[in-house]
Parts: sequence; C-alpha cells; structure tokens
Amino acid sequence: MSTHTIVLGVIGADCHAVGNKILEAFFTRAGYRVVNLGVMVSQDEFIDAAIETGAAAILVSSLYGHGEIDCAGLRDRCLERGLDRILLYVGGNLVVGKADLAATREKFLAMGYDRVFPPSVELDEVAVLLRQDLAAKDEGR
Amino acid sequence: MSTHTIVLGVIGADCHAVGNKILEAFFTRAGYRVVNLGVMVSQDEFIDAAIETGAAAILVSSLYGHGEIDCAGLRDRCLERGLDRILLYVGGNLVVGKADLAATREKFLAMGYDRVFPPSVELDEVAVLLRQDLAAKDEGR
Amino acid sequence: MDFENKRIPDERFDALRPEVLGAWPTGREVDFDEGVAFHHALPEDKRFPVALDRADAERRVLLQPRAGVALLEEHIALLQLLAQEADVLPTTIDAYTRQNRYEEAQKGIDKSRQAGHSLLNGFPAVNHGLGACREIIERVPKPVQVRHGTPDARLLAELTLAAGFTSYEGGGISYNIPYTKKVPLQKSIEDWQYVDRLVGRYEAAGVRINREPFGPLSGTLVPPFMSHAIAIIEGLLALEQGVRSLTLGYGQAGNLMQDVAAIHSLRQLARQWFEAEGYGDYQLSTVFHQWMGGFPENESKAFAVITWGGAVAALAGATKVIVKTPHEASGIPTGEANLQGVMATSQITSMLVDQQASLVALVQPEIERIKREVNTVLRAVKTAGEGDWAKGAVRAFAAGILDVPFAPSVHNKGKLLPVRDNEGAIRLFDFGAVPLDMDTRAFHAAKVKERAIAEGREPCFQMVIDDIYSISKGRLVGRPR
Amino acid sequence: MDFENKRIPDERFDALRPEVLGAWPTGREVDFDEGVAFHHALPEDKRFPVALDRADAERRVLLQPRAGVALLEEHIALLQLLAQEADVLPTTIDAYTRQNRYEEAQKGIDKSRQAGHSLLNGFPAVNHGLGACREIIERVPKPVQVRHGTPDARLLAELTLAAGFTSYEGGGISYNIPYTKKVPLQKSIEDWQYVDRLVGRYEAAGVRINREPFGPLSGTLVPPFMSHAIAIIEGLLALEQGVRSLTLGYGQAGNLMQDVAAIHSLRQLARQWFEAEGYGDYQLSTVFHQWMGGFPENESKAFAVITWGGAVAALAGATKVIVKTPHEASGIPTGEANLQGVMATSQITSMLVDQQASLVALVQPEIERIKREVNTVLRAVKTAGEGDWAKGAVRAFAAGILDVPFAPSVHNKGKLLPVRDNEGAIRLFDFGAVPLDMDTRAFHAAKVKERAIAEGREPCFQMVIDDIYSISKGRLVGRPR
Ligand code: B12
Ligand code: B12
Repeated sequence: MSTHTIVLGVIGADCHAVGNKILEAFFTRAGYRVVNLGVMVSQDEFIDAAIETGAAAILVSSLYGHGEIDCAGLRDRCLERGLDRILLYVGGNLVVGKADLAATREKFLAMGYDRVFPPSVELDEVAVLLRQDLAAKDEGR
Repeated sequence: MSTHTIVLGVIGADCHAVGNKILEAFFTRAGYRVVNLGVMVSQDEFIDAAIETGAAAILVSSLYGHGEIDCAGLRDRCLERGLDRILLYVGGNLVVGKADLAATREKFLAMGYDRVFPPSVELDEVAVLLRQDLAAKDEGR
Repeated sequence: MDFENKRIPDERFDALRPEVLGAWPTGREVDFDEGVAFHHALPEDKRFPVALDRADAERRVLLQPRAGVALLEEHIALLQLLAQEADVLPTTIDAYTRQNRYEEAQKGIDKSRQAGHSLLNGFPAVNHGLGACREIIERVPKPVQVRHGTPDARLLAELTLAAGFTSYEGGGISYNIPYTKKVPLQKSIEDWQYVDRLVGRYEAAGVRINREPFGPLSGTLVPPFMSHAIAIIEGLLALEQGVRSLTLGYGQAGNLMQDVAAIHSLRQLARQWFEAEGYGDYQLSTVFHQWMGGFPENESKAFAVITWGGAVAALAGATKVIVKTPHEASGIPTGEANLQGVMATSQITSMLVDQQASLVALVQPEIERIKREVNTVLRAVKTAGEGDWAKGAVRAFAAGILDVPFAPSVHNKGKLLPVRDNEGAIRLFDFGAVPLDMDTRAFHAAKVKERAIAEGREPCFQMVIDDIYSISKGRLVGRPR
Repeated sequence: MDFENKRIPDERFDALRPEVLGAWPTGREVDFDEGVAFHHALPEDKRFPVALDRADAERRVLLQPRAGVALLEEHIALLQLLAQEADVLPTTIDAYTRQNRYEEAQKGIDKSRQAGHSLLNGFPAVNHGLGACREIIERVPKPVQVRHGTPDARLLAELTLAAGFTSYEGGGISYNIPYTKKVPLQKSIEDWQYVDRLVGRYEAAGVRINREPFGPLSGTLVPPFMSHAIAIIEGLLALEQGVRSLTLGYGQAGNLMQDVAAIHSLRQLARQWFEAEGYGDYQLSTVFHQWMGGFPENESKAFAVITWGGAVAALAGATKVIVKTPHEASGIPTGEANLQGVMATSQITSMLVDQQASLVALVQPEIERIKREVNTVLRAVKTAGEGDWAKGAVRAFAAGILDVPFAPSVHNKGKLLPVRDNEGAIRLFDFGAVPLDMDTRAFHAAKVKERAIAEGREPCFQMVIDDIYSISKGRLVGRPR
C-alpha cells in the first residue's frame, strides 16, 4: 500500500491554529505523509507544496468566515498549474454567519472542491472518505 | 371619594398563592377595601362575595393554565345572579402554553371580561386603569 | 383507628382499598399481583431506584424535566423526545386530577381532543386508566416517575404503580400545604400513609419503588431549614410504612453557599434522624430543583437561571436535578423548549460535576447553621407530637412551629417571613412561632440588618416583595431601584 | 533607534507618523487636534474609562459583546441593538484589515454590498475612514472600543482614536503570537509602542483612552500564569508610553477556583509589578472572557457555557465580561443571537454580583500558586532582557520562557503543553522551557497524575486533544469514553 502525501493548511488571513494542529496529528496517525503549511496560507503556497511533494490531496481549512472569498478559484489555479488530478477537500466555518449546511456545501462544490465539511465533522468519517476517494483515484489512474 | 370594594381570588383548582398575596397587599395600599378569597375559588364563591360586600370589581387570577376552562361563563353567571354592572378583570398565565398575548386577550374579552392582563403587567398600570374604569362606571350610574 | 405514625395493618389497608379503587371506574383495572409481575419483568434501565443508585455511585447528576399533556399519544411522544437528553422522566399530572376532580379532567380531555392541543396542564392518568399508563412505561425507554401535587393520591398511586411507574412524588405535608386551601393535614397525612404503605407492599413483594417528598413547597423564599424539617418528617412517615428508596428534595434559593450547604446538610440530617428513629437499610438520594419561584420572561435570561440551577446542583453533588425551561414564566413548555432546558442543564452539570469537592470546606459554617435550625425545629415537632411524628406534624403546623412562607393552606400559619440577606441567602425577617434559639435569631437579624444598611432602608415587607420579584427582574437580592 | 522599553521621543514619533498615515488614503483624514477637541466634547457616558471606574466603584460587571459587519449602516444598527442590554460596545475589525490587507478588505466591502449581507468577519474601519468611524461614536449611545487582532495597528489606532473611540484592545505580544504566523515579535512590539505612545499623547492632551491587552491569547487551555505574565509585560510597555487606563484580561479556564483565583491574582500581581517598576497613578481594571475555546454547536448548550462564564466573572469580581453568543460554534452571530448572549449574561452577573466575597478565602492557595508562577516567569523575562522588558519579551519567546499553547506564530516555541487536572483546572503536562521551580513542577505533575489514575491511562497527548474538544462535547475534563 502506497503512502499518500496530503497537504494541510488554513487559507487566507486566517490564524485559527488549533484545528489545524489536530488535523496534522490525526492524519499522521492515520498513516499519511502530512505536509502541514499551518495558518495563513495562500492558494499558491498550497499548490507549490502539492507539486513539490507530489501530494494526492489538499485539505483546506477556513474558520474565520472569509472562506467564500479566499477559497474561490483554487481549483482553476490548480488546473492552470498542472495539478489536474488532485483531490480538494475543504472544511471549517466556511462562510460568515450561522449558515445552512446544505447551501454552503453546494457553494463550495460548485467552486470545484470534492468534499465539504462542517466544523462538527467526525475525523474518523473523513478518514474513511479520504481512503475511498484516493483509492478511486488510484484505480482511475 | 368613595372607597370601592374589590374581590380578589384565584379561580378553579389553582393553588398559586404568591401573586394573589401580592395583589392583596398592593390594592390595599392603593386604598381599596379588598376582599381576598385566596386560591381555589369557584365562580359562585366570587359572585357570593361580590354580592355580599357590594363590590365594584372582581379581579380573577388564573395561573395554572386551566383559565380557558375555569373562566368561561363567569359574566353570564354574574348577570344571572343580578350582578349587572360589575367590572371583571382577569390576569395571569391564562391559557396552557406560551401563547400569543393578543389572541389570549381576544379570547377573554369575548368571554365578557373588561380587561385582560399578562403576568408581566405592572401593577401601577393596573391601578390607573382600575381607577379610570371605576370612575367611568360611577359616572354612568 | 388512631391517627399516628404506625404502619397501617394489612387488614385495615385491605379494608380501605375497595373505597379507594371505587372512586373512579378505572380503579377496577388495578390488579396488584399483575402489577408486581410486570415490575419484576421490567428491564433495569426502566427502574428509578437503580438509576438513582448508579448516579450516586458514578457521581453523576440525573436530569429530569417536568412534562405532561392531556392525551396519551402526545404524552408518549413528548417523553420520547425528552428521553433524548434526560436521564429519568416524569409524568406530570393535571391539576383537576390532583384535586380528584375527574369529571373536570374528563372535560379537559374532551376539549383537548376537539381543540387538537392540550388544554390541561398535565396528564390525567386516572381518567386514562391503567392500560394507558402501562403504555407509557412500555414505550418510553427510561424510568418514569409520577409528579403531581395531590393531597389524596391513593387512587392515582394504585393505578400508576400497578402500571409500572417506579417512582412517586409527594407527601402528606408537601402535597397539602403548598397545593391546597382547606384539606386538613391529618387527612392528607393519612392518605399518604396509605400511599407509602402501598409502596411498602410492593417492596415486600420484591419491587422497589422510589418515593420523593416534594422539597420546594411554595417555591418562594423557603428557608432551607424549613423544607429540610418537612422532608425529614415525610421521610420518617414513609419509612414507617415500609418505603425503602427515598429521594429528599430541596428548591434552589439562589445563594451558592447556602444551596451547596443545603444539599450537604439534607443528606447528613436525614441519615442522623432516620438512624435516631430506628430506621436502617434504606436507599437515600437527593434532588435539587432549579429555581422554583417566578422566572424572567425573556428566554435568554431564563436560560441563565436554568444554567445556574444546574451549576449549583452539580457543585452540591445532588443525585438528581429537576429542570426548568425557557418558557417557564409564560406557560407549559413545548416539547422543544423543554428539551432546551434539559440540554443546557446537561452541558453545565457535566462540565461541573468534577468540581464538587471544592466547596465543601467553605460551606461548613452554613451546614452547621442549617443543622442546628433543623434539629431545633424537629425536636419541637416531636415534643408537640408526644413522640409521634404524624401527630407532631399536625400540631406543629397548628402551632406555627412548622410554617411555610406563601403557602395557600388555611392550616398553615403564614407568620414566618423570609427575606434575602446582603449576599442573597434566605434569612428570616419575622420568626413567627418557629422556636429557633436566641443565637440563631440574632444571626438572622444581623444578616437582615446588614442588608438593610446596605440599602439604606429599614427591614420591611416591601423588601420581601422585592425579593419575590427579583429573579424575574434579573436580580437575586431585590434592591430598591 | 534602539529597541527597548523606553518612551518614544516626540521627534521620532512625529517622524514615523507620515509613513503610518500614508499607508492607506484614509490616513490623510486624521487630525490629532481635532480628535482631541472631539473627545473633550464627548459626554461622560460615552467614555470607556469612566464606565470602568464606575463599574468597579459600584461592584458591577460591565457586559461587552463582540460585533462588527462590513457596512457602516448595518454596523451602527447592530451596535444600537446591542446597546439595549450591553454596557459597553465593541467595533470588531475584519481579518483583512488586521493584516493591513486593505485591498482585500475593499473587495469584501464591495462583495458585501452586492450580496446584501456582510461577507467580512468585522468592520473594516480603515477603509471606511474617519468620518464613518466618527458616525459610530456619534450615533451609538455608549462607550465603544476597537477590538481586533492586528500586529501593526498604528493606522487603525490613528483613525479610530481621532474618530472618538475611547478604548483600544491589543498589544505587541497578544496581537502577534496568537494572530500571526511570521511577524517578528520585535516588529509588533515596536508598532504597539507607537500605538501606546499615541494613547499617551491623548492622555497628555487631557483625553483618557483605555487600553486592553488581549488576555486569552490562543483561547485554548492557556494556563493563567502564562497569560498573566504576558498581560503584565504589555501593561508595563503601555505604562512606559504614557497609557494611564489599563484593563488586563483573562480567558476563562473552566474550573471555578482557578478562574476566581486568576482574576484576583491578576489584579494583585499587576499592582505589585507596576509599582516595583516605578509606575503609579494609573487606573487598573480587569476583563474576564467567557470561554474562548471551541463551543458546543447546540444553542441551549452554548447558553450554558455563556452563563457559566458570566457566573464566574461575577463571582470573581471582574470589571468587565466579554460575552459569547449561542451561535459561537457556527459563525458570526446575528444581532439577535448576540443580544441573547448579552441577556443571559446580564441575568447571571446581576444575580451573582453580591456573592463575590464568598469565595475569596477558598481560592487563596490557588492565588498564591499563580503568583509564584508568574513571579518566577517575569523575573526570568527581566533577566533575559537584562532589565529591559521589550528586549526581555523577545528573548523570552525565543528561549521558550514565554510560550503560548497552540499559537500559530513561528516565533513561539510551542513546547509548553497544558492539560486539565481531575477537577478541570489547567495544569502543565510538558513544561517546555518555561523556568518553573521544582516544587511547582512537582505540583503540576502530581495533579496530572491524579487525573491519569482516575482515568486509568497514562498522561498523554490524546488527553490534551480530548481536553481541546471537551467543552464543545459537553464536558470540562476530556475523559476517555
Ligand atoms: C411558584 C410556582 C408554583 C408553586 C406555587 C406555590 C403556591 N402555592 O403559590 C408550586 C410549585 C406549588 C406550583 C404548582 C403548579 N404549577 Co406553578 N408555577 C410557579 C411559578 C414558578 C411562579 C409563580 C409565582 O409565584 N410567581 C410570582 C408572582 C408574584 O407572580 P404571578 O403568580 O404571575 O402573579 C402576578 C401576575 O400574574 C399578575 N396577576 C395575576 N393574577 C392577576 C389578575 C389580575 C386581574 C391582574 C391585573 C394581574 C394578575 O399579578 C401578580 C402579582 O405581580 C410559575 C412560573 C413563573 N411565573 O415563573 C409556575 C406556573 C404558574 N405553574 C404552572 C403549573 C402548570 C403548575 C402545576 C399545574 C404543575 C405543573 N403541571 O407544572 C401546579 C399547580 C397545581 C394547582 N393545583 O394549581 C405553569 C402554568 C402553565 C400555563 N399557564 O400554561 C407555570 C406558568 C409554569 C410553567 N411554565 O409551566 N407552581
Ligand atoms: C479559539 C478561537 C479563536 C482564537 C484562535 C487562536 C488560534 N490562533 O488558534 C482567537 C481568539 C485568536 C480567534 C480569533 C478570531 N476569530 Co475565532 N474562534 C475561535 C473558536 C472559539 C474556537 C476555534 C477552535 O480552536 N476550535 C477547536 C478546533 C479543534 O476546532 P476547529 O477549529 O473547528 O477545527 C476542526 C473542524 O473545523 C474541522 N476542520 C477544520 N478544517 C477542516 C478541513 C477539512 C478538510 C476537514 C475535513 C475538517 C476541518 O476539523 C478540525 C479538528 O476537529 C471559534 C468558535 C468555535 N468553534 O467555538 C471561533 C471562530 C472560528 N472565530 C471566528 C472569528 C470571526 C474570529 C476573528 C475574525 C475575530 C472575530 N471577528 O470574532 C479572529 C480571527 C482573526 C484571523 N486573522 O483569523 C468565527 C468565524 C465566524 C464565521 N466563520 O462566521 C468563529 C466561528 C466564532 C464566531 N462564531 O464568531 N478565534
């Protein structure tokens, strides 16, 4: 079984560090090679790191409410820069305000993210999905 | 200035005594002759007391939620028994549940009560209204 | 037979029974042996005494809401909803049934059917009968208690216990003085001796049923020593009839130290007095009632009052907490509002349950004060009864030795006047005829004086009125504005 | 000029100013003298320092929410709504402005106009400019503070203070370490010396502006001694620049005793250290932040967390409490949700404010512990700085003497690992390079051990993770399930 590399980070001007540290600990323990960019990561920094490390997925966090602005265009930028098969996950308090989950999910799926998670998500469930999605990707290869 | 007599009591099988004691203290201090029947007062007990004491008003309390059942028909019963000019006030948690105030008021006005009060009413305001209503009644005499 | 605190002989009980069961047609449905068999088959997690024991062992606070509506299906649905977060459940009985006015309860049921929503303030269990009550037990996944306020609760007990309820609230004093106007105390105590004897018979048949005297009484500025004294007397009366699972109750006063001390002293005093009177081998737990007086109308503010009640229950180490709802000031809560109260309480009790030990040392002086007051009063009650607690209770109320503030009963003197001190603890403004010792009186007077000075007014009845309104107006101490 | 804790000379300040004001076009609108004149004309009840003084004198806890939206009218309407129940108001700044990313803030404003609702997490005061800020002060009836998280907050300060804001949150450490990734500490401290000097100049012109270092830092399991040490250093830096009204802050930990002890020790330590360092004649107050870590999603449960925070603020006697909302776990609150948090807090603080005295004796040992820890750390900082607090702060972070758990800054060692003890107090699992004495270490280790035994597991990082989630999952101590 190949060890996948995944890139983690908190996008934009967002400084929320706690969830990010937990994601790092969790996915490391789950057997991934984790490249954690920490907080305040720009779209290009995510892409640079993914290219450099041959990552299979980027897990974007946005907690502070500007996700709608910061996350837009990441998929296009990936394609532009030749990352045409990368998984994009996004999670956190993605928009400003207590929003309808389904509407937020639609919004971010439309932006090109493969999966969209609320802050209350159980990480074990994410791990299952990530395993499945990566396997499907590997098969499709 | 004539001292009016008013009859107080908590109707039906209702045992809530605290508000009733406060109403007694308040209206006594406000200068009325107060006949307080306490809790668990039947319609006929109210009417008996009003007739006996020549009361100008009956202030009915209902806190426990059965007000809708217990208070119905008091006006008719007053008329039957010859009390054709008595003021009827009612106040408290008049129906079961957190209800719309306006709807409750309509319901009890339709039952023949002259004024309907929520538990949060300021007693000073009640005193003003009672004074006005009694004055109007005295003039009408 | 004499009125006294003696176990009702079997012949007498059996002789009384037909009359009790004959008071309303559904009484015929009761079959004690069938009831016992049903109880024996009940799974552990539907048994109230088991839940109480486990909670004390695990140092958890059980959460219990109040809930009852007119119709069976709605009532079961309500309890099933609440079972999501609550540990133990109630069936709160409507106020007509509490007065044995079954015809009026029937009218309430009929009108509720017509209206499509409950017009009653509780579940009329007697009218619905045994089958309906049994369905509650069968379809609700947790222990269920009957909660009411019934001076003559014999038929209700026969029906609901045979149906499988495993806990029964009330007592001959606590369901008389705050709940009625004219019922003689001797009558209600006798009727509750019957209820306790019935529970004792279940116990003898191997079925443990929990009994809970109603602690908060009028819910309004009741000093802890008075409710403790009454709770202990009701405990003694129940033990004598064979009850073996007792939960003594207390209604939150609002001052942290006094409330924590109250729960500690209640446990200690009960153990002492029960032992002194020769009772052993019983299961004791406590219940803390979130603030029982007037609530703020605003729901956010109500949440604050609810949470503070939960916090103190946890810090005091009560076995169970009775939960209020954000609708409290307005009316019987919807299921959702009720659940909200339980959830807020769940959060705070589980956050604080590990901090119980921290306050014990601090509250010691207040514990001692409460104990001294209770002991004085109980000794006086016993003397009044010439050694008999049943007679003593009746005579003590007549003499004003026992006196519940703001109670509606004509058999209650109503001379004792409580008022908050400068920290919000409930103290005495007028001692009435309660025989407290001089040092205790001086202490209360000094505390009241301290507040009066802080407020620049003499201790007065307006202070008491201000205290009655204070929590609903967002304060604890009713300061002048 | 050297980097040191010395009042910025006027020439240097005046030399820096054009660059600061030139960073964004609205900077040109600033006129210091006009600002001073506006402040002099401000009514008393719009002045933050006055409100703080009065609250302490009257032993009341001031209530302050957080609030900020993208557009001016909506922002003013929001504050007017909150003014119904809050005592002092905020203007919370958006996260782009905090990073001086004014172009992005502008995009946020424009998109918010299009969307018809705020897409920014705060009010972009710099982009809106002086006139808009002035309108806030004019149209909101209570004192307003700038609340943000800006490492270089010089332009924001120039604009908002000239506009009439009377309090300004932040500091060179507390708005760097938890809020940024790469900004060097020396840079942020220098920039905050500028802000403090600006406040000092207002002070010299007869205008008192309150300054509030940000107490809670990362908001997540920060041990009181660490946030106290940093608050006191920021206080010293501010006093040196001429600030005369200081509010030191602390974020609720969750354990009653520790939290009450934290507020008491904070006041005492600040007084001691300020005096020892030669500062007198200042106004000191405290602010208690309701739980700053992850909240439960359920709103009823959030109300419980909010209320408990308010309760402890009142019992601890904090001057001010920062209020959370039932939407906390989900997103920026609506005005209504925000008001709900304030109302719940209002109820509980006014219910408990008279009970402050009760816990003082009990928390004495914890007060002494915190003092000892803070004193040890502050002495080490001073030594590291060879007597200079600015240098000391930078070197102490580099050495791990100061270390904030879970902070994002690369200039923070991140070796200090906190964990809750068996009663939920925050203790240390790994001391990192923080130079605590051996007795203190033994105490922490014993407390952690005690919990580990209770849970039947070794002290481990999973325990820390469990503690991070615990309150959001309805507990305080993150016990294994
Ligand atoms: C204390 C209390 C009790 C105590 C009463 C002790 C006693 N004997 O007095 C106890 C614990 C015994 C009790 C029992 C019950 N209670 Co109760 N009780 C309360 C509580 C918490 C406070 C009442 C109080 O004393 N308030 C303080 C006084 C000063 O205010 P007040 O009573 O509202 O009176 C003022 C005003 O209403 C107004 N007013 C009243 N009448 C009138 C009349 C006029 C003309 C005017 C102008 C003004 C006016 O002026 C008064 C003085 O300011 C209220 C909820 C609340 N308000 O927070 C529930 C409440 C009244 N109880 C309620 C119920 C249902 C019951 C029970 C049936 C049990 C149950 N199912 O939960 C039993 C009643 C049994 C019976 N036979 O009556 C419900 C009523 C629900 C509804 N209407 O939908 C309430 C609202 C709680 C709730 N939300 O469920 N209760
Ligand atoms: C602690 C905290 C802070 C601390 C952060 C300290 C630090 N450097 O880490 C401080 C006080 C500094 C802070 C500042 C601010 N905060 Co803040 N903060 C919080 C708070 C209370 C807890 C966050 C936290 O640590 N949670 C615990 C961790 C474990 O959970 P988490 O962060 O949610 O991460 C988990 C999940 O989200 C998920 N997840 C996250 N990303 C991803 C990605 C993928 C792919 C997957 C699968 C899962 C996943 O897994 C993580 C682990 O379980 C939250 C509210 C809350 N949640 O209760 C607000 C909150 C996130 N903050 C908020 C805001 C707005 C701010 C500020 C802008 C100030 C303001 N206006 O109020 C500034 C931000 C400035 C900036 N530049 O970023 C808002 C965001 C609002 C929105 N989205 O509508 C929140 C929701 C509070 C609120 N309701 O207003 N904050």
